[in-house]
Amino acid sequence: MSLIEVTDLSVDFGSVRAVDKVSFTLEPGAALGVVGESGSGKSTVAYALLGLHRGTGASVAGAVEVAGVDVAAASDPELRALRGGKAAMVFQDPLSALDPYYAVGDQIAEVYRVHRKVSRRAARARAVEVLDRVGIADAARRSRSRPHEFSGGMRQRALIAMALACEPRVLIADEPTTALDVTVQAQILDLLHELRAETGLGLLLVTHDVGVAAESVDDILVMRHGKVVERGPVGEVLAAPSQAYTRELLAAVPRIEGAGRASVPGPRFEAEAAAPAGAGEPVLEARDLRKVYGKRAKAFTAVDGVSVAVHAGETLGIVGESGSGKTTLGRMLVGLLAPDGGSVSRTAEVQMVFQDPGSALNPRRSIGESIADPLRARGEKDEGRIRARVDELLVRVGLEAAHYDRYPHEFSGGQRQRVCIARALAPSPRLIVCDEPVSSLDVTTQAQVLDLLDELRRELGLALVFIAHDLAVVRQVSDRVAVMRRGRVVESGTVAEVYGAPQDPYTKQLLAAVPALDPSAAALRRSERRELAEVA
Amino acid sequence: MTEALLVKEAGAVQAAPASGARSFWRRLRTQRAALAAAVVVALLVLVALAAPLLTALAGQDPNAYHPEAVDSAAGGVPLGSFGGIGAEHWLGVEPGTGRDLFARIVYGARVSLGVALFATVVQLALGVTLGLAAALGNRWVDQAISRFTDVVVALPLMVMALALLAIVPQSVPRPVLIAVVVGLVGWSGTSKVVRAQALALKSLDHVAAARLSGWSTWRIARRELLPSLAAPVITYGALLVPANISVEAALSFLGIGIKPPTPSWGQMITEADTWYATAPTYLLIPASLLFVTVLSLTVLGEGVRVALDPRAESRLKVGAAKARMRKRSSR
Amino acid sequence: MTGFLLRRVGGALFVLFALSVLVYAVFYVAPGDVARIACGPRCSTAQIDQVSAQLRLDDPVYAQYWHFLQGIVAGRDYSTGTEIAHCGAPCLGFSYQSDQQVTELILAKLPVTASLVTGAFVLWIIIGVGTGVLSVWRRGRLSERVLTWLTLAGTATPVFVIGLLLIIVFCSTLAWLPFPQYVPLTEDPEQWMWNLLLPWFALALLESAKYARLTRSSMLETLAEDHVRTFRAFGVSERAILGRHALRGAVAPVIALSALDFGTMFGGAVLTESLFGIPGLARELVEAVRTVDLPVVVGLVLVIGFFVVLANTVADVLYAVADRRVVLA
Amino acid sequence: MSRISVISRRVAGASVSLVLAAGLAACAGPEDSSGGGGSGADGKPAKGGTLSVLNSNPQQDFDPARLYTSGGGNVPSLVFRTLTTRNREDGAPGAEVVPDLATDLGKPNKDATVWTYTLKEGLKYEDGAPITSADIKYGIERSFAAELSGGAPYLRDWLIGGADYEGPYKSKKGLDSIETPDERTIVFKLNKPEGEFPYLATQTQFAPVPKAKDKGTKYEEHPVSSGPYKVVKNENDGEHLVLERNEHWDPKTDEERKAYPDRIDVRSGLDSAVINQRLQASQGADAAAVTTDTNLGPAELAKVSGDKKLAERVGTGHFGYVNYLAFNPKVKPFDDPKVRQAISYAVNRSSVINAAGGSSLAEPATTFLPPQKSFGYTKYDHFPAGETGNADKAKELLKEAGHEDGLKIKLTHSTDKDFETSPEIATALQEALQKAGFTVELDGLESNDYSEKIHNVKSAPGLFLAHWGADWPSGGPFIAPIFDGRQIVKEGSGNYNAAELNDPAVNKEIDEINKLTDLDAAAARWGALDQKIGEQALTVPLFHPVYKRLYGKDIKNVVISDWTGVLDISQVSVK
Repeated sequence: MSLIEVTDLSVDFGSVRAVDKVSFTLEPGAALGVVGESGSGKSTVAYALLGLHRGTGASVAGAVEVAGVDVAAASDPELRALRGGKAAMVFQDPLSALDPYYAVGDQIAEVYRVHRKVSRRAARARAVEVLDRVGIADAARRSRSRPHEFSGGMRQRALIAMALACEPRVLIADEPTTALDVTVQAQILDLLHELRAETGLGLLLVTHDVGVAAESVDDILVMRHGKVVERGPVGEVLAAPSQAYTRELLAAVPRIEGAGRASVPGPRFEAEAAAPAGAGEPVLEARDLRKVYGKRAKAFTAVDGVSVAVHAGETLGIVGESGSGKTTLGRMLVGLLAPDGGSVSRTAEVQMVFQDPGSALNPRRSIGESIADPLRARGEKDEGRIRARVDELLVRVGLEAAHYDRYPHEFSGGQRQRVCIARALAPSPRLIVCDEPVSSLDVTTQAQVLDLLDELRRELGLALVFIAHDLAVVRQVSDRVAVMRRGRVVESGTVAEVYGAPQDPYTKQLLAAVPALDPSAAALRRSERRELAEVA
Repeated sequence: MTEALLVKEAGAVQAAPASGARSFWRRLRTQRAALAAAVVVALLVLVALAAPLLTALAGQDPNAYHPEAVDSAAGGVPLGSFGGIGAEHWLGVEPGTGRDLFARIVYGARVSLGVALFATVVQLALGVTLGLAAALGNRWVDQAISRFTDVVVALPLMVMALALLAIVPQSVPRPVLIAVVVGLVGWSGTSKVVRAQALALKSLDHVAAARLSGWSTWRIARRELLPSLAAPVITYGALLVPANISVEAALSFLGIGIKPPTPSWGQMITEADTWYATAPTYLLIPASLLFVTVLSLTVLGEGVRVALDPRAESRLKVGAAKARMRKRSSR
Repeated sequence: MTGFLLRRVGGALFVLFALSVLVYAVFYVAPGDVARIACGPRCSTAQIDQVSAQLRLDDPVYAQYWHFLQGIVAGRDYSTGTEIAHCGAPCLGFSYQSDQQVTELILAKLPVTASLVTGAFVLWIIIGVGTGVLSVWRRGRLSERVLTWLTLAGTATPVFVIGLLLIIVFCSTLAWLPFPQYVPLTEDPEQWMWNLLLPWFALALLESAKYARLTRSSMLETLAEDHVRTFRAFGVSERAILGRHALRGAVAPVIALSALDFGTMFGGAVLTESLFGIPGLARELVEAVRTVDLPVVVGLVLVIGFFVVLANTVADVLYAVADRRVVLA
Repeated sequence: MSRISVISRRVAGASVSLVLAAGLAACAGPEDSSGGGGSGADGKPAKGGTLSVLNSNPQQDFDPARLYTSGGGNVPSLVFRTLTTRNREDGAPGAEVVPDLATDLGKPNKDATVWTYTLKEGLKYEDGAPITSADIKYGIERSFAAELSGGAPYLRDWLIGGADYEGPYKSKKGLDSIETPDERTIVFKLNKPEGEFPYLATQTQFAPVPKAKDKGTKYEEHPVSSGPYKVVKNENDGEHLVLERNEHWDPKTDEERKAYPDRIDVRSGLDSAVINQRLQASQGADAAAVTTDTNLGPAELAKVSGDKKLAERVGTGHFGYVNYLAFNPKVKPFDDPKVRQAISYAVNRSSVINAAGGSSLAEPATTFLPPQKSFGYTKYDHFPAGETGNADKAKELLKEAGHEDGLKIKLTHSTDKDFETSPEIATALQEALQKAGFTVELDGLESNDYSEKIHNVKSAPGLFLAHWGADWPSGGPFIAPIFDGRQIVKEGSGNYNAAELNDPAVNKEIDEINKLTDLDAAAARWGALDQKIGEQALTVPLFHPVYKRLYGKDIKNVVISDWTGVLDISQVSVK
């Protein structure tokens, strides 16, 4: 009997059909990846497996059987026995997925006691045991900590520990690594891999990241708009996708190895050849920048002695994990933050594109007005000229002039980011600092925005500072790269130097942590990581 | 922490989506209780505005004595049943003086509502100004304002009211003075809400973008912050109005509010308190009106809050995977 | 934490200092012939002058204030006529009206107000949090709507109306309870309770509405959070989720707000104290302001201010204790 | 005075203008409806039990030097015996002065400037020590100390050297005008004839204070008793007083105080509404409760009048008191007698009385003196306004005064709801005056502001609401402060002669009456003087208040004199 058997599952939220006739099975000990962009219905499917839509107003149709329980027909107690007992779920954001008010060990014990009639003490012991199992050092002591005292990776381990506590037969992981840094992500994926090997647990992995799926599952299910697009063994689907959408999706994924995206042809490299990095006149030079937050004992040095120079027409990539100080650096470069030490000299207008297009546009003003802002602030009074310039910019970033009077919420994330780019272009800057400009976008959208930025760079001779956590994205757009860690630049150089022959151990670690699209390459990486960890 | 609580009261911290006036009305309309409350409030305001007209219609004057309508020997208890309610005196008469209760109630509505509204305006104006200044000014401005707020919060309303009433010349109309007193004492909540909200908004990227555009701080406050502050401020204000009505009534009860012969509901209740046994309508009518008014305004305030708070709609929708689109925050 | 407390103490001292200066300044400009009121209605001019000199009213206002500050730091000696008595630091001076030491007067009134506030506090937490939890537990049902309207009605009724109704019903009509008259706890605990029962309820009914709303909204907010989904997904029952997780989310705000209200109530229960004739701080303050009894007013304002400031600090600390994620700054 | 709600009472407590506000005696007079005797079941008063006293005014100063009482007060009189005291009888006889510690009412010299008293034998303090004349002298002397201010002004004004004496704490010498030739004799030397000295000797300043026990301002915590009860508890500055029998008090030396209860429990500072509710309910300990300062308000009266059982427990009293409109002729147009007369004609006393609580709580007044024999009441109505005002006559006078087109005037009142100077009364007057062609602007002032303004010759308004009460039931203290030109106070806000009348004829007549030691003869002359002054229309008497007070079910032997208007707790029995 299959562990999970889903037949013609449909889920409707009001008039919106989130999942449309999805069927699949998961055999004991197997791993299935459900991959899709946002809005594809992949998480909704995962929720349906545990009957979590019950009582929320969503209507669920079709048959779902998990570990022998008919989820639709099960009574509330039966359902509760299934949840956590036979099938456990791990959620995306490990910070919010745990109750902030209770010790981690207590929370695991609480769940354990729901399913096993044991004493409080025994449940606590079990909690320590599973915490230890998922690799939390000094588990007995740490089990008394509250979630906020854990790092992101540890929280996710704790959540996995909670899932393991009752020895379920299947683990449903909903974007388990999305909120984590790439190195931590690798660790968690490795952990899942180990656990599976060890316990024969069935795994259903829901993710937007094809790379993550490639590393962890046997079979893959690609979803789009609530429907299954393609399914099959992971190697086959990734190597030879049969559907157009799958091909598109795969093509859009930036790659860490090789020559970058196939869709971007040569011109860029030609330009590079014509104007080697550092050849243009410098538009921005920062020396020994420092920024300290807080005071005395609580002082935290976000940026610690960073020097960068950006030349006309080039793209400088700045890559680093969360807390590396890359955003603080970016804000100092454009002048939004005053450095505590060092200096920034700008020879021309510098603008910025922000990470979250949702908050980067004033929701109460039309996008045209937002784009016109820099023009007006610079004293332009002629409404006709302003209008003409904004229209021109809108068209340039791939929108329509008629969009002038629309409000941000009428646009998709990618479109909003285009508006932000148009606003940054308005005062004709020579340099644009892009702070994670695509990290909140789906891969396909991400690719389009990256293309736009690249076009603009070439066309207008712009210099870009491209700040991102995603090594692949940075590699794809940059001429030179600086790797940041704990406020310092640990390594910098041309893309070829840094990615091809990393010198710093941290850079190596980062590169090894990037999931590979090819399952066999993934296995290789995994062993690489193990070696690196042993060396460290 | 107190700020956090107040902000919670006031509603959204996140910049609400551009829910224009239209969607506000749409959301307000869906709440039946709030709608009913709005009708009641509108009626009361109408009555207050039309006070001279209504009393003329009733053929009464709020200050005219009717010794013939009361039993002087029995302490001035109104003659006739139900406190003298009848064709002549629609709601009966005031014990002792025999003044027409309908006329006094109607004029009292003017004072009670007027004072509360004006006080709210004072509170919001002060609160928004000081809250914005604290959020946008440097550390010293912020410190100075928050210390000042602490002092005002710690100063008992009574002392402030009594002192101001004693100092300000009699030529200033009493209701205006009371409104200013209530306003001067009650702005700290608004200012804390505004400060917290403005600080939250200030860290949003569109404000940073506006700064990069080259706008001045003042212009940024006006264009980027104020519109987003409108929702919490309106929400908070809507809840302040009923509170202010109660405060005015309380001041009158303590004998330092509106002074007779000007009628106000609080003062009428105060004077009626001993008459509950012999002239119950004298107590019941203003007390229930006060109750209904405060209740309606509170319900309306709640309705406004819900209509302005985008979270109110999306709350409790488990499995709204869309909400978790933000992938990594890089700070 | 130490730094936080030091800063708070500094802030508190500043607030109290500012309050005393403010009160002095206000009373300096306010009308009211202090010496005449203190002396009595038919005093002669000469007598009033004597009283005025004795109360140091002839000194310039800053000198009076300086004297007041000295008293706080070093205490004061004073004459009862027959002997020299000492008013130990912190000496807040003497009532113009009754010659009582302000510190003594405050110490006499404090247990009264404390009795009122503490009892009401216990009641409003029980009623408020209980109602809040109940309305979440029964959400979507008729009983929730009834509870919502009841709490709204509670908010909408001025305390003097509630109080009056309680007196009419329980003392007059039903005669179940005595007309409230303060009996010290130390004298007769039972009578203390019976006499304070109505004032407690009057205050508590009003306040509990706020707590019901806060509890309810905090719980609903928590219920909408991700970790509740986690526990649902792990088979934890709805009751345990409400009782353990959702309620826990309401603890921090409820504790913080109650600390705040508890402190504020020391000077804020004017109406209740007046209505029920409870000789507490606030009522004394009203009286003192009327008789222009500056030392008493300043003393009471300082004590009440102290409680407010204390309450703010305690609220912050408790909030941080209840919610460890919060960093005190 | 009678108040309804908490605050309005408090307001009055603070009002300086209320002559007698501070003490207990300030209120009420008698004519007990049930005609004296107990209203209890068997009527026979007996010893024992606890009497509860529920009062609204604070009892902060329980020091005989600081109390401002009429006739020694009610509660204070249980502890402090004085040279003379009031006659504890119902009605008019109760307005007489009788000996207390002294053997008689005092022996005056020929022109009534020297008064000699002899103490009874066997008088003792609560500790058994004998009461001496030196203690009485000391008691009076200490009332001159600034620390112990608060008493009535007469001693200061009458005793030779009184005006400059600063009390025993500052000047060790003592007051020479009081002599104590032996332990039982005390002699007072006055700077002018004062035939009413025996009345003055009823005030608590005439209570003995043993010098050794004097603790200055702290004496009030435990004053040494000379009366039938001693203080065993004084909590929170007079909020709760407990009195118990003073075993050393000898009833044989005291014909006035009956002292039936064993224990008296006095609560002060209660809410007046609550006091009345408790007395109505009369449950438990409240069955043996009385109030000495809280009248029934109009609303409570309305309730009581509808309930026979309750009505039986109401004591009605009259206290010498008048509420009036005061003119300040220095302010135009009130310099014109015709204008003042026009206003006198125009007032509508019936609506004023309604605003003051109705006809059961106020009686119309056309004379300044209260309608009681001891004041020398002489009926007159110089400007008859009838019940509701004579607008025609007023208009006529206005026309004569040259204001045929009407006249704009300002009426000053306090903003407190006190049934005395409150806006309701002002509005009633405004309405009536408007019918007579006046345009009246109401000027409401905060109580402190109000009393400061109206009692200061520099700021006194032209027309304002005022009231006056008796320090003892005689014309002297009633008329002289208001109309004696030598009592005008030019500095500060202590002037009560608002009209600033300084008429040599009036002054002379006052002096003449003061020489009389025959109090009945003096009373007649006061009445005549009142009638005479009334012709000048310097005041418009409005009403004399009537006091109605509830007492508990178990209260027997209710005695309400015309002196205090309050049931006398020294006569009450609870068994």
